[in-house]
Amino acid sequence: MRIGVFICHCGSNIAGTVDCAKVAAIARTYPDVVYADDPMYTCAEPGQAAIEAAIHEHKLDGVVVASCSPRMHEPTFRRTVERAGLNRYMLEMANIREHVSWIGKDMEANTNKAAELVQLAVEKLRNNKPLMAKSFDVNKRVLVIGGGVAGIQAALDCADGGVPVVLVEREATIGGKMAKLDKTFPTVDCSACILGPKMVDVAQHSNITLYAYSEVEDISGYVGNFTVKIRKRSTYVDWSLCTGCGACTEKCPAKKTPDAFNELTGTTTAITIAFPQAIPKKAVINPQFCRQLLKGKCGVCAKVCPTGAIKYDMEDEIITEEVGSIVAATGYDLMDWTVYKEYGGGTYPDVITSLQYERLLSASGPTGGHVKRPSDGREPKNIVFVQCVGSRDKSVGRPYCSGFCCMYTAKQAILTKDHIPDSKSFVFYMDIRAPGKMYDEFTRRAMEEYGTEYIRGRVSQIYPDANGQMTVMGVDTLLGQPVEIKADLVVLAVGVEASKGSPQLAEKLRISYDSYGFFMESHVKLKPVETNTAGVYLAGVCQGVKDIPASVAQGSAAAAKVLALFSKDKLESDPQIAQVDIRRCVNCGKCIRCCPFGAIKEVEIRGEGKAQVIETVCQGCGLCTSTCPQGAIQLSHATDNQILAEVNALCQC
Amino acid sequence: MTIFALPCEGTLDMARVNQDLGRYTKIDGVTYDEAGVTITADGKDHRFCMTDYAQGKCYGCTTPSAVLADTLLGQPVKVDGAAGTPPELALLDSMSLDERLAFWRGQMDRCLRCYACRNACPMCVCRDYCVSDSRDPHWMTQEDSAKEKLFFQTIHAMHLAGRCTGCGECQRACPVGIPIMALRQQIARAVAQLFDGYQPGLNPDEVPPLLGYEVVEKNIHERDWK
Amino acid sequence: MNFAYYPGCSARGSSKDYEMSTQAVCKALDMRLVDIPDWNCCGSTPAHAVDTELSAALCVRNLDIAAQQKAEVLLTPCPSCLSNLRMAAKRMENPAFRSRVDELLDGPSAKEFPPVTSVMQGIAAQMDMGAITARVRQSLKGLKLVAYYGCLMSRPAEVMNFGDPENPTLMEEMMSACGAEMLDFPLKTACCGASFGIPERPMTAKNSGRILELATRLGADAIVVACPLCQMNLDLRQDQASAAMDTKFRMPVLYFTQMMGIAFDLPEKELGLNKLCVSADGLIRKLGELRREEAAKPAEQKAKAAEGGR
Amino acid sequence: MPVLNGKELRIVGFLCNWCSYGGADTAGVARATQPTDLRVIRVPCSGRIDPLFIVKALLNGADGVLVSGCHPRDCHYAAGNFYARRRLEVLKQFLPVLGIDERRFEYTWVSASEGQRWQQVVTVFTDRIHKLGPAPQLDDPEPLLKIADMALTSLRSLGTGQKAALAELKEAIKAKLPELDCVIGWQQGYDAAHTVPLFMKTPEDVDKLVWGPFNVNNPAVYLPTFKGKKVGIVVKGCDSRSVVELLQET
Repeated sequence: MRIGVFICHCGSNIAGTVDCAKVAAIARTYPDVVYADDPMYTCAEPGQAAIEAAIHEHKLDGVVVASCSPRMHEPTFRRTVERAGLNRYMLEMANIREHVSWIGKDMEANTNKAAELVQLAVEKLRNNKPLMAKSFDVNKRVLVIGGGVAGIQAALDCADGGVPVVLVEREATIGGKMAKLDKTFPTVDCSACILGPKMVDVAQHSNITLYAYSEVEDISGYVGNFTVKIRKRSTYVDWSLCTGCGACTEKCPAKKTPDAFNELTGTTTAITIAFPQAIPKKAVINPQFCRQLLKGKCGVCAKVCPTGAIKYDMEDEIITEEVGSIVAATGYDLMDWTVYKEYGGGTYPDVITSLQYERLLSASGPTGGHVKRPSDGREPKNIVFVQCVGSRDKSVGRPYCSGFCCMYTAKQAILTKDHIPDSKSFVFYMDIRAPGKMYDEFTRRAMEEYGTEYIRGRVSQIYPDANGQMTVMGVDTLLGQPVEIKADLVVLAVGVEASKGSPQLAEKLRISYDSYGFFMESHVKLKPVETNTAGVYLAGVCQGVKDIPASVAQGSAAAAKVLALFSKDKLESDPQIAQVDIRRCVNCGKCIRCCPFGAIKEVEIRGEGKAQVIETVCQGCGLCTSTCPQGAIQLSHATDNQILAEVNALCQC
Repeated sequence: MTIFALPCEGTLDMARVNQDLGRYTKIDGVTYDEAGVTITADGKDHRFCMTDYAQGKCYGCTTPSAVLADTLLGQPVKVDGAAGTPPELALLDSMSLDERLAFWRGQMDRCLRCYACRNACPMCVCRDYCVSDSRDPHWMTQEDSAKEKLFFQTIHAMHLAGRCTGCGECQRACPVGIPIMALRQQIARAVAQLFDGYQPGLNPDEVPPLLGYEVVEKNIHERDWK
Repeated sequence: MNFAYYPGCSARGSSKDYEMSTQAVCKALDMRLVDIPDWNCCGSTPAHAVDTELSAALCVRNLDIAAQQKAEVLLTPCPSCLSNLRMAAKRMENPAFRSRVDELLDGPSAKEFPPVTSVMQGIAAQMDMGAITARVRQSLKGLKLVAYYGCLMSRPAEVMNFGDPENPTLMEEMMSACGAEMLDFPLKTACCGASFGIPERPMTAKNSGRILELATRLGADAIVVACPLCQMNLDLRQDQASAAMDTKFRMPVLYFTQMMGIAFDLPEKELGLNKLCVSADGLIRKLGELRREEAAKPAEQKAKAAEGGR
Repeated sequence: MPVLNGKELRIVGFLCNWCSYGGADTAGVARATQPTDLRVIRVPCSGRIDPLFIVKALLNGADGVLVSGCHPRDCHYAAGNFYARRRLEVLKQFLPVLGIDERRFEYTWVSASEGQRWQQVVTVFTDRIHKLGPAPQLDDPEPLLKIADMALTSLRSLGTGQKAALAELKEAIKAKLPELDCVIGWQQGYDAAHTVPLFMKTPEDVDKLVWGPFNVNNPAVYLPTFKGKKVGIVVKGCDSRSVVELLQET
């Protein structure tokens, strides 16, 4: 074998604490190494060109690159050697940056370690074999989980790209949190007016199948060929008949039903249509409050329904869909702010969340757009906004910034002034984070044009005082003085967290999630839409806090990823999968038992039972290889011999 | 498959029997009594009482009658008490780490690398495809060193982890009498301790512990790195 | 049962009544509080603001004595002492700090100090609320009280571990065990301004005033406290607070031990009620009437009342 | 290649590609200073790690071996680390019987985001190995020969099984023989004090069957060679457990 070794300086990142030239020199003494060099930037164009040149000039049939982590540039250098005519699996990398030069300054130790890691790579490479990828068909349909603005955008872009879309929404209507907002910053245009048309497009697009009031039950398969089980929760209304006329909601006697869409600021009926622009505009019965379902007597809605759509005996339904790719856009929920006992822990009616305030501001809200205090319906004159409630607060396990609160608080202050001209707004803030386009100008307007009083500091205590007002005690850290404000209404900018059930969904998708339940992207900077599971992409807040424009952008980005994936008729399967040596296999069945993916089956070959790997199902974990006593099943590119070669290189005394 | 069984009253440790018989040219015959046998070799009688000359495993045997049989004749044998530490393992337990290393050094120097232990093992399913003499995968060299030989014993022990029923054939078959049971016994002890007293070979429907898992392991705990 | 006890300076001065009632109540619950010999100030003076090592040394000396007494736990009535003692013990975990303090004390102090806890937590640890109820002779049923903890008892949370630092509830539990009706008091952990009692008189008056104002508005018959400084501010300086809020407060401010003493029907002089600036006589009278009315009612209700009305 | 004498010890790490290798990268990106001894071998999943790799390393001069994978429940391959956990734990408890200090082998879980934890793990483990010093090698010590004490008391009365119902057993076997290809048992060997395996195909063979203390070997060892055939087998109690175990696996 003829191996070429390239020790990357990575500028001074590696060369700063590793003697690259010396490592190259040592590498030349390793078996089969016929060429070694130490370029300045191996991943840069000239660096890659040098590798290609060396492959031709020295007739190399294997290459070792010692540089950064293979998790960073393995794909890059695989393409490089491929361009020079080698099989991409005849490349090995030694991680001498993250694992050597960056974690210690001892030049001697680092150089020695780097040389050893190169030796590991060489020994492994000497046992490498060219691997050929197999190809398989792609089912060009996509599943979008979550019908918020990010999911809607992803669905529409995919559908416009000619891809059939299955859109699953947990609630009775799509629209997500944005549908609950009154106006949007920084332009203060009506949320419903800009989102509404998109929602209608979803309903009317011939490529989109919408399952509202449904949840993903189970996901199996792999990129290109996922099988998804969807649970259509019972609405007790046959949507194929329901026209959304609303007759039932007018007659329903259970008028005390808490209104989830209005964030519990108002009440609704047991049978209800979330809001006038709901998509789909269909009625849903809330079984906790429906008298018919609870007591078995009432049946008013059934009587008044002109199409006879009411079905009290309706049950959940499981639907199976086949798709080739999945976009997760499950959004967020507000954290449970009642842990803040100093703010009353939810006991004071006039201390509400910002999302509830949106509903009070909204013309389609419970107060028809007239701001009224929940306690006595009076119009508040002094409104205090408290930011960072459940954001940037370690004491409640929420150290991260929720990103958009600064902006919507400014927006709400402005809207408050528009609604109640003789009102006065105060904002307690830690820092104002307004990095977006036109954002800082916007917060300035809130202060300068609308006279909102911004107080830099946290609120220590909120309590009701004599004449039904709230006393808000805090500190002005700029003046270094305690402040106390009498408020008619207190609005808490409650921090966001990943939506309920995100971890469970992540398990089903086999993607990772962080300690707050946000889904993990493949690479924080370079792969913000991809996940570690091929064919699964992320959009919106489920991946990390972001505002509407960013969510929409990521929705489109996810769609672009899907369309790119579907631009190929066949996908290449990763050849790094298990292979059975049928001569050695004694059909003991241990591998079949262990395989987490059921990727191994028993087949009859010349009258003998043998194990066989289903190539498209095998994910390449290698559990079978470490289970097979006679080593008959080997994981390509991580065979016993390849790992043994590395062990022997290190331990040979 | 059909299983026929009789309750077992113990079998002889032929290694020790031969030791006491010493050199002989011919065995004339064997006479049995309740408690033992008398072997007449070259006209000389040697009595071997079962209680002194049984195989090590027989003393701690808790299953004299078959645990599974289609035809099981005779009365079930009463066993009182649970098995203690087997003698081979007890020997190792009595040593320090360094002594154990030295012990295996000595034992492995005596190993002929004849693989009789492997061939006698009913649980060795690999048969002709043992990794000890394959090049792909190439786990072992053919070098006749204590290291390689001990490594083979480890391979065998590990392949038997959670499967070895302690039948002792490996050790019985060893021509130089190395107490290699100890390695299997140590694993058996670990498996029993980790998996609620699991003993291989009692219930055909059980899953061997190393071919399964629990999401939360009752007896395996995360170590802290403070 | 005996408990090592650190009274603290104010117990011998400004808050004698706290000391008396504490002793009396604990005796009634057969907890004997035994002063550790030759104790000294805990440094809960400006000392801790000026020189941490010195103030720690003051505490450590007391802890050291308690350790020599082989005390399992050291009780103290004063939150300020408590926080200083605990802080000192915590700081002593740092070897460097320990060595400097030992130097000040000329001689190494005990390796291990007994845990320090407040009398209130001490009682709670000793018996459940049922046991307290069982000791009640004159239920506080019908009295509306607010519990005021002040800023020290629950903060810093990791040192004081007194439940939710923003919303402690132990005093409420004890009082309602005695039959009182406890009103939700949002300002229960607000600052009374004691530490600025000298330099920032008006601010102190305002802080205290706010607390008194809310308690009055909620219709409380009395404020129950557990801190000598809070008590002094709300009681002794109630007129100043009234002036600051231009109103006239008449709000008795009792130590929780005094309240328990009343519920246990202990002699008034043992509870030092006469030491209160805002007299509690009205409160006692109201209680008397309540109980008399009850006595008039049928017997089985009377039985219930003896159980503390729970 | 030798380690830096006096400076480093030989520590081998097996890291799963998805979590722990990423965690080590994260530590590097954060410039989290670590001891230099560790040499990392990258594997797709902790489930890929055959415990024998670790023994191989330890027998051949490694002073310590560190394995790290995804936290339980976070395995990129769903369950690889669950299997690994059991196998590695068994290995850890097995090592001492070889004379290898179990503290020289450790396994843990580090996620791709836990750079700090990785730094801690490496530092703590490396310190531990340095405290233990270079691992003693099998070839170093003088051979030590000891023999196990076989003077044991039995859990039940031992005997020669003369009263055993051998005759009835033979009848039972003969009765079943027609529907079986073969029945495995024992027969007298080259003298009365030794037995050899007996493969009964005819009633005459059955008459050769013997029972007693000389039936030392375990007939179960022949079962796999009869795979797919209708086979009978005569067993002692201990042999029956091997049969059961074989049944578990087929």
